[in-house]
Amino acid sequence: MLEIIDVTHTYGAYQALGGVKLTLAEGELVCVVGPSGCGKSTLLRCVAGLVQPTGGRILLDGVPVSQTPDNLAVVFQDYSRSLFPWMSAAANVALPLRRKGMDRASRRTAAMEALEQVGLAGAAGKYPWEMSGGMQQRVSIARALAYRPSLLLMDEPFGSVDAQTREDLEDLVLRVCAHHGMTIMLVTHDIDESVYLGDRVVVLSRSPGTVAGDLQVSLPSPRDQIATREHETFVRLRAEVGRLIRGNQLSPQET
Amino acid sequence: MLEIIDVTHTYGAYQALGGVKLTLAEGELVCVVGPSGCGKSTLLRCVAGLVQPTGGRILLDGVPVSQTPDNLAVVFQDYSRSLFPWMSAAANVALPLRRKGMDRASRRTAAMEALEQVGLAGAAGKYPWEMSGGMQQRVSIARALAYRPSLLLMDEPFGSVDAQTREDLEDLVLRVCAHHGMTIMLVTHDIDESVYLGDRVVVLSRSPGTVAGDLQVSLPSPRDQIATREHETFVRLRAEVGRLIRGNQLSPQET
Amino acid sequence: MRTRSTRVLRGAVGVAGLLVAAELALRAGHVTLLPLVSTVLLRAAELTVDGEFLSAAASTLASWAAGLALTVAVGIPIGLLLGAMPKVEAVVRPLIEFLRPIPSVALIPLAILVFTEQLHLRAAIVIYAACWPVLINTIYGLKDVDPVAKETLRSFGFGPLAVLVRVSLPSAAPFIATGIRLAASVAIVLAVSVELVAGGTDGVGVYIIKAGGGGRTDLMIAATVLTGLFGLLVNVAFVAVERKVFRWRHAR
Amino acid sequence: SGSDTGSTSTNANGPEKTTLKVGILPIPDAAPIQIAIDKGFFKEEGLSIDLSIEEGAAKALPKVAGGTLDVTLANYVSAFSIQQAGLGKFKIIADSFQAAPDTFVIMVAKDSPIKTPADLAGKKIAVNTLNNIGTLAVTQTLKVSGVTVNPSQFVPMPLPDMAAALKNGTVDAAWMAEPFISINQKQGAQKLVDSMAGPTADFPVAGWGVSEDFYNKNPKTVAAFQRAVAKAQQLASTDRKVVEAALPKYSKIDAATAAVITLGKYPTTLNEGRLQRVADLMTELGYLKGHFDVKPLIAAPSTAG
Amino acid sequence: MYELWFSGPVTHVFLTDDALDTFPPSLGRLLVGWVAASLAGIVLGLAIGRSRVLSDFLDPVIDFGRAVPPPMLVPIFFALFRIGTPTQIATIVFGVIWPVLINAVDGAATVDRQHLETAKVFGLSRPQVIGRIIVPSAMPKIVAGLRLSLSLALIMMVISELVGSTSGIGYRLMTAQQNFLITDVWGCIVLLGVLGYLLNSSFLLVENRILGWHSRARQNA
Ligand SMILES: Nc1ncnc2c1ncn2[C@@H]1O[C@H](COP(=O)(O)OP(=O)(O)OP(=O)(O)O)[C@@H](O)[C@H]1O
Ligand SMILES: Nc1ncnc2c1ncn2[C@@H]1O[C@H](COP(=O)(O)OP(=O)(O)OP(=O)(O)O)[C@@H](O)[C@H]1O
Ligand SMILES: [Mg+2]
Ligand SMILES: [Mg+2]
Repeated sequence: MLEIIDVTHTYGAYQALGGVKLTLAEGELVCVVGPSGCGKSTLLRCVAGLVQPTGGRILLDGVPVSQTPDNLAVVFQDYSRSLFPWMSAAANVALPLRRKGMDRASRRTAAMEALEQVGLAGAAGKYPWEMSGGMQQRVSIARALAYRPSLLLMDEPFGSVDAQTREDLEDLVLRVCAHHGMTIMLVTHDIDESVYLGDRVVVLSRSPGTVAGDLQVSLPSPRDQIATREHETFVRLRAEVGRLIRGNQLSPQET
Repeated sequence: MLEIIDVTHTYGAYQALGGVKLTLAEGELVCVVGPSGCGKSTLLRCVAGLVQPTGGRILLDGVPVSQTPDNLAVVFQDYSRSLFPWMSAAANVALPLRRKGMDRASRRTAAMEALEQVGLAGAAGKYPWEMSGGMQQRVSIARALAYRPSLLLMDEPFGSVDAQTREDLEDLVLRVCAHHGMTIMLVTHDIDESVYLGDRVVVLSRSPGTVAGDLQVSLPSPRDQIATREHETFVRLRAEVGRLIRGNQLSPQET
Repeated sequence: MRTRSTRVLRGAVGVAGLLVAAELALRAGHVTLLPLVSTVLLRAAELTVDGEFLSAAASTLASWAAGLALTVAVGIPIGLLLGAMPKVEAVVRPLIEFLRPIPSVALIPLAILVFTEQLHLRAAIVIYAACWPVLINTIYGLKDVDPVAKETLRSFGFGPLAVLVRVSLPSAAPFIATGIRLAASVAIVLAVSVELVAGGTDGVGVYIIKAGGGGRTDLMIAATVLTGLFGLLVNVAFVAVERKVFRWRHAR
Repeated sequence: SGSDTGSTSTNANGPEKTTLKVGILPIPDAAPIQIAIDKGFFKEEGLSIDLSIEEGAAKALPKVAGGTLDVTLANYVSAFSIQQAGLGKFKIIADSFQAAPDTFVIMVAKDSPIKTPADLAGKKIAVNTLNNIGTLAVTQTLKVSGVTVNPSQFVPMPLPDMAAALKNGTVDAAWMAEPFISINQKQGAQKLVDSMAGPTADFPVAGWGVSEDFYNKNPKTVAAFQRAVAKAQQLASTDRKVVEAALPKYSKIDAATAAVITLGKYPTTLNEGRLQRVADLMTELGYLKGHFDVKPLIAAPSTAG
Repeated sequence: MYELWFSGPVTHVFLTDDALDTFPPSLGRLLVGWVAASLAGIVLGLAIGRSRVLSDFLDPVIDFGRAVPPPMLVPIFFALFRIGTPTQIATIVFGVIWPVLINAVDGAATVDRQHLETAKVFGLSRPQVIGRIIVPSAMPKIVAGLRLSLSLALIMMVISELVGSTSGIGYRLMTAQQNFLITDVWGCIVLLGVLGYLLNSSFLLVENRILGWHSRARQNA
């Protein structure tokens, strides 16, 4: 569904991406991990059509991405700046739904439902600046989920929530993904999380980022917070990813 | 050194803190964990004198905190907004050092040193908006560390960096803390991290936040990323903290 | 990216388009009483080498520069003060709002009685009119500063003054600059208007009075056009400086 | 006040103040001062003159009172009004300009239905200033034609704008002075009636004013100024060419226009009786409250030569 | 001044006939001119602020127009429209549009990039981006411009009434000046101050409604 072919990006003279090659199949959830500043956000922004790659091509369903593709949602890393301070949480979530031609009432219902899913049923009327960091982040997740995109890009979406909420949100994303057949590209710093969530884990190398490893996660679905994490494959993959990030070296399997 | 006595805070009609009681000894590193939106950031802001508690008292070295105390540094949860976009990373780090009466050259040296410690030696001349999320977060950590405060408040300081960098930063904080005898209050969502770093872990209950648990971490110093995390006490405490957050119930030990 | 030359070219096309449209409208005979655009432009070109006009322009320039400099020197500190202290602002707001809508034109006859020095009179009137954009934009600019940025510096133990100077001022600076840019044009307008109303030994406004006395509408409009052109140049200069200084703002 | 700034002569017989700031209007009324400068009459008296272009007597006289100007050209109607309003005490030290036939005219558009002054009843008439010489002359002129003008018929606007106002029908008639009469005539506007005829014939228009304070402190300067101006008045009243040559130097009336415009008279003496006539008409039409004696304002040259 | 305006009968809320004749037409023109200028300024400003091409083409024209003294344009408007209400409104519009326009350009040009990217990603339509992102973002600045221009409108109202008018506050001010009625001149000035104060106070009420989120978001601590 999504083909990223030798994509490079340079900011002025600084090369952030050094030729990334990556393919996502329809309905796949791919986790992207890599050291800080290696170009993960840049890659996501390229896919979202927010910046033009300086080299390479990105194809979505075979068509080159030149503008922002249709039916896309993004959870930005800088979530607090991506919420609109003049709108309540519910309004922030409901806004993109206008694009779907939904009427006022159903927009409202969908927004409330999404907020409830992220545990913010009571905060629908709050403004972003009346919310804690974790709450803001959850609003921006709710906004993306309520939109039901076919391609969902998430940049460190659970960085500001507590462990319990994080697990709940992880499972929520897995559920929604499976149920609506979304394709998801999720950037995370948590190795456990990447293995737990992903159908595949892609490791980017130090800047300029290239694909240093691409691991298939063959864990049984549906995943379970306790059982999956105790699974032998999980433990092995986790170590593998860790080694890839640390050493930037390829695992024996792939050489 | 720091006494938080029955502190409450209400935003308008909404009660965020419901009477927090907490004492920090000189040189202690206390980690605060708790569910999203429970009032951790609010508590930190009260201690920093940025908001006035609506009830209770905060004493620093026996003196009530009415304004921002001297010799304090804060790493804000919303790090990207706390960096000044019109200044380079080095200038951002160097700015607070003016308060210390340092001259230009030594401010510069100190800033460069701190940036190097957080792995940003090469990015000193970059502006915040030219940096990735994790890099911005590290700049704000460098700024706080370079300041050498006697009380350091950190709100989710490692949320946006990769696992490897995170460990490095954790150890950096431990080293600096030990070396300069800082008192640190650190909010985190990572239970492992709270146990790894803290001399004590304080668990706040769901909003309005109160202290639901206060665990002494009797792990040997200096901590070590591998050995400590394998330590039996570590495993026990981690489970304990997890249980406290999840259930908000007190552990058998404390009842 | 677009280059400076395309910008200049497009700007020139915009101005030329306006002028051509005006010329055609005039030639079509809808407004026979105004001199043709081409006539005015010719006169304007002549004025740029006319010694009398140039000395008039120099005099106007002096009162403009003096007025604007004082406006900035007075307006920004007061704006900072009021913006930083909402309580003080609430107290003096009625006074400001009372003074603001009083036309300087109405004050000129009274100012004539107070100022005997021509430059003082002109600068005073310029300041009176031009300080409001600086003041209001400074106050609004300060209100727009990110509280997290302010708290950051406060948490490091900086006092209100340091926060004002190191965070609020730089962060509001772009908006204040816009206010100054507005004020610069207001100052031009007023520097000429005060001459028009109060007369004097020289100045563009005085030149226009003379042209009016002789029924030379073409010269009046030509002088006006040159005034506008000066405003254009001033603005280009301001924008260029703003672009350089506030690069962080557009890149963000 | 600041009237004694500027260079002061040490010569006991010379003028107290040698550099004078003089307010003028860029209209034919002020021609003699330019002549006096050009011919060196001021220099002969030890005076040097700084000309300041004024927008009107109403602004110039307060400047004289305040000391920004030493002397100004002022129309008598303004001068008397200001004096009575108590905004300053003035002395008229020389006469300058007096109406002649066709120097102040009520004009109408080319194809205007208005053919006689009587047609102006209830019509809108443009004047450059309200409650001044224009309204005074128009009111008096129409009174002769049996029309009583209501003050609200007057529409104030600058002289250069009147052509447009006539053309697009904003006003029905306009009271104009030279050079606008000539200019508008060229564009097709018509003279309806001379406003300075009959009761207003030879109407005194403008003279030179100083503040009483200045007058008292600088008698020799005033006398020197009077002598210089008198010589110029003499020339102006006898030789039109001199005036034509002077006009383009202080105004934007070009030589071609200067050659064709109708000029008023440049009186050589300051006559109390003539000025009293202005005051009396002002009183009659309600511009002044009660009788106004011009005598205290008059400061004619001590020796008539 | 008191006698001039406020000694009228109780039934007219103490305003004299004179005042009743003078105020409504003046204020009517002021409001029409201000609203027209504000709308034009906001629309044009947003367009220019968001479109480089448009800003390239129009910036010089605008900067030129800004520096032209409005009194000098009265004769031109006058030749174009006819003296009276149209010319006066044109003068007011021309005089007060600049602060709104410039601030709107500034506000629209500096919308937080992250906001725009969010809107883009969710595929908001052009009108939605303008109406729901750009306008609210630029609103604090636009409002500062509106506030500046409101008092300017009062000033331009006076200026527009100085030429070719036979009624209005500006006309009263001018006749008072030309008749050397100094107390009346002061009366007019005080009246303008009071009117300006009242207009501004009403404006602040509206501003509080529109920008409530902004001041509360910016207060925080
Ligand atoms: N400015 C404000 N106005 C109103 N309510 C606020 C404001 N700031 C915070 N709150 C509320 O206070 C509560 C505590 O917020 P706080 O930011 O302290 O939470 P937190 O523990 O830091 O959460 P997180 O882990 O998500 O950052 C939240 O429910 C939030 O909605
Ligand atoms: N606007 C910009 N201008 C210049 N350089 C930039 C800009 N944005 C990012 N960079 C640089 O590009 C590199 C990659 O940035 P990016 O934000 O993609 O990293 P990241 O992988 O998302 O890191 P993190 O995990 O810390 O968020 C960084 O080194 C950063 O300094
Ligand atoms: Mg990133
Ligand atoms: Mg928080």
